[in-house]
Amino acid sequence: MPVRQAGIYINKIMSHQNYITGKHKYMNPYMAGIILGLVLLLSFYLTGRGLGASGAMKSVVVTTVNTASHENAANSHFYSKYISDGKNPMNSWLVFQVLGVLVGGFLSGALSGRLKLKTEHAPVITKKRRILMAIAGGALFGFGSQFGRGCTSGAALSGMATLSLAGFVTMIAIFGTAYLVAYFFRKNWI
Amino acid sequence: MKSSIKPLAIIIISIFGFLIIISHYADRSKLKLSAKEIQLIARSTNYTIDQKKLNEFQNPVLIDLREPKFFNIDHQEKAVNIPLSEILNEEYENLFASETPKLIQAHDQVKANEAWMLLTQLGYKNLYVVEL
Amino acid sequence: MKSREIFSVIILAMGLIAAILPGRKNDSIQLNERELLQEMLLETNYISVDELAQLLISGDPSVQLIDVRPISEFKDPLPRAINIPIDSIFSENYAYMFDQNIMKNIIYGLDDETATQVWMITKQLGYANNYLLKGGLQAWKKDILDPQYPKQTASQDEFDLYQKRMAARQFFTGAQTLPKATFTPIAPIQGKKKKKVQGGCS
Amino acid sequence: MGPVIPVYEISQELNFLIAFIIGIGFGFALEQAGFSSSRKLAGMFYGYDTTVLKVFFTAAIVAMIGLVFLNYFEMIDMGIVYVNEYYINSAIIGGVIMGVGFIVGGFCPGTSVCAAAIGKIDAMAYLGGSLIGIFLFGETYSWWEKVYNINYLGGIKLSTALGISDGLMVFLVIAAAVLMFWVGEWAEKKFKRPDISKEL
Repeated sequence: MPVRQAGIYINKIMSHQNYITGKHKYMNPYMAGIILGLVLLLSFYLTGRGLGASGAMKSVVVTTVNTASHENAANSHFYSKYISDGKNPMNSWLVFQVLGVLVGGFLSGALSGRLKLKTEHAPVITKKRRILMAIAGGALFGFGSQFGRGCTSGAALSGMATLSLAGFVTMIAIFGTAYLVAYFFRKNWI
Repeated sequence: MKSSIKPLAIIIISIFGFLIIISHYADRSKLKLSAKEIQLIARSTNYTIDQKKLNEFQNPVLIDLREPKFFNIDHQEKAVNIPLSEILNEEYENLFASETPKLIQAHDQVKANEAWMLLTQLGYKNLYVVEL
Repeated sequence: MKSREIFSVIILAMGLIAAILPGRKNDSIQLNERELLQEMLLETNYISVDELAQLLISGDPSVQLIDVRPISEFKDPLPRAINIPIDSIFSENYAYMFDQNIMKNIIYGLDDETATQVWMITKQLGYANNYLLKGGLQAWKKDILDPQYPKQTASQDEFDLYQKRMAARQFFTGAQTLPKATFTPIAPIQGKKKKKVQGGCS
Repeated sequence: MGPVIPVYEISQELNFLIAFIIGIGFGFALEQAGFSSSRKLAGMFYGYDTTVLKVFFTAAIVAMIGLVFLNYFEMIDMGIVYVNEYYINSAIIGGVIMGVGFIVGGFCPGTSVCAAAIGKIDAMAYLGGSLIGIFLFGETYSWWEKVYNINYLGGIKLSTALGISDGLMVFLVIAAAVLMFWVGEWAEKKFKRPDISKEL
């Protein structure tokens, strides 16, 4: 398979090469947290809003639905909010911000030698199972993020920074539930 | 990894510090009262006084806000000329901050009332507007 | 000490400072005192009764007259004026009327005092499109509805002005003889709040 | 006075450029922290790796303190800053669903974008999955519309709800976070999994 060969080739040139230190250790979490906090603060200072991610994915979905069937989208109470008066949902702040996340993540990965095509999973489960679980988890999270008006970055992190009640509630709901059900999914991870 | 993080952190912090310093000096407002507070004060005080009642004040300072050319043609006795465009100048700060009653007069009522609002928001007391 | 302990002490100290700092009231004042003074000196922020008469006769639809007298004193308003008493300018129902960029608000009261207060407040909050009618309703009644014939010694300009005022008087008093029931203040248009930030993941 | 863009009415294009640059910073910080690895993220729920807790709370605290100080020095108008709107039911239900999604999928949307950028195939699958999830929500929106919109409390702050000042609230959150950091480091020792930590 050519895709597979390309993947192996990319892995060969990119992996185990840190252009700075030669190691691929992660940053000290507190230091990374401070940087993330400063980025968040800068975002508040410049734009008056926090960071987000799921909003950009919603823009992608709305655009797709709108292209496939404009009538359907315009009639739906959910989609019509984002396409009223000829607005382009892709022309939103979060879409550009998420494009930046892609670039930033890639830069960081390249600098620390972590660019590698791989699937991460516990040794007891298969790759296929992991991918299926990822899709299922993504679908649940995507659904939940629309229900809760934001994901961990948009609602919990940015919300907590502005001390908003919604932010704290969402954060507790996400992490609390995850702790409660963690036991049933332990095979996936450990 | 540490070596690359330090410069990064320094860059981020200095950019942020720069922004903060810029905005800090750019528009620091000296207005002491919020919009709601000034609304309350303006509603509750009766600061407009009649020409005839000027004598009731002890040692008042009469402040004329007109431009000097009008002031020079004709002005009331003992009036001080502070053109409206110069009321924020430092040289008048002591005058406004003093306890003596200050009576404001201008070409029209609008300007006198506005000057009263502005000076009150800067925290000055004992200001009155003379009715023409 | 371990790095976590140092870090904990630092953030706790910062938090303590934050807790001790007196909270600043959010008054949203946008202009500082010098900018406010600039606005006060700008003649285009004011409108005379003669200019207002012109505007109303030309039927400019973007003009919104706002009467700031208390409700109890609200009678015989200017044509199409709506009443927003000064005591309720911050209430939910009215605040957005001042902070919008569609209509040209002309603020007036019986005399200059109240209208000036409202105008100054809207200016320092950074709202655009608010103008002040000089002289208020008193000047309107005196100059437009009951113009004085100029003295014989007056200049040509004053006679022209008188002509114009008489024409305006015809226009407005003629309109006022219509039955009172036809007078309905126009419904407030929901202005776009330009400064509200969208956020979260929406 | 900040926030700069809404106050000075900066053009759309520059706004998007700033969004892009902030996004780069966001992605860089996430990746450096190790949020691009699902097993590292999931580690938080089994105690062997509490990076998520540390990064998440440190970031929130830094931004919180920063906002309090900016507000104090009159550099930011907190009246303009967006405070998330609180719909009691939708926040809790959405949070619970997201919690399950988190432990099943091992990512959250932001981290999955970041992980996909460095070539994690599971993150790409997760991204596809979340698009499906959002599509499903959009298609079934009429079923949830009522629950989605009831019990609206507006953009309310926790400090307002408790009746204390913002500064004191920040201090309490920091105290709680310091306690959690301590628990986190303790858990990392107790539930040590050198085999996993070495792999990451």
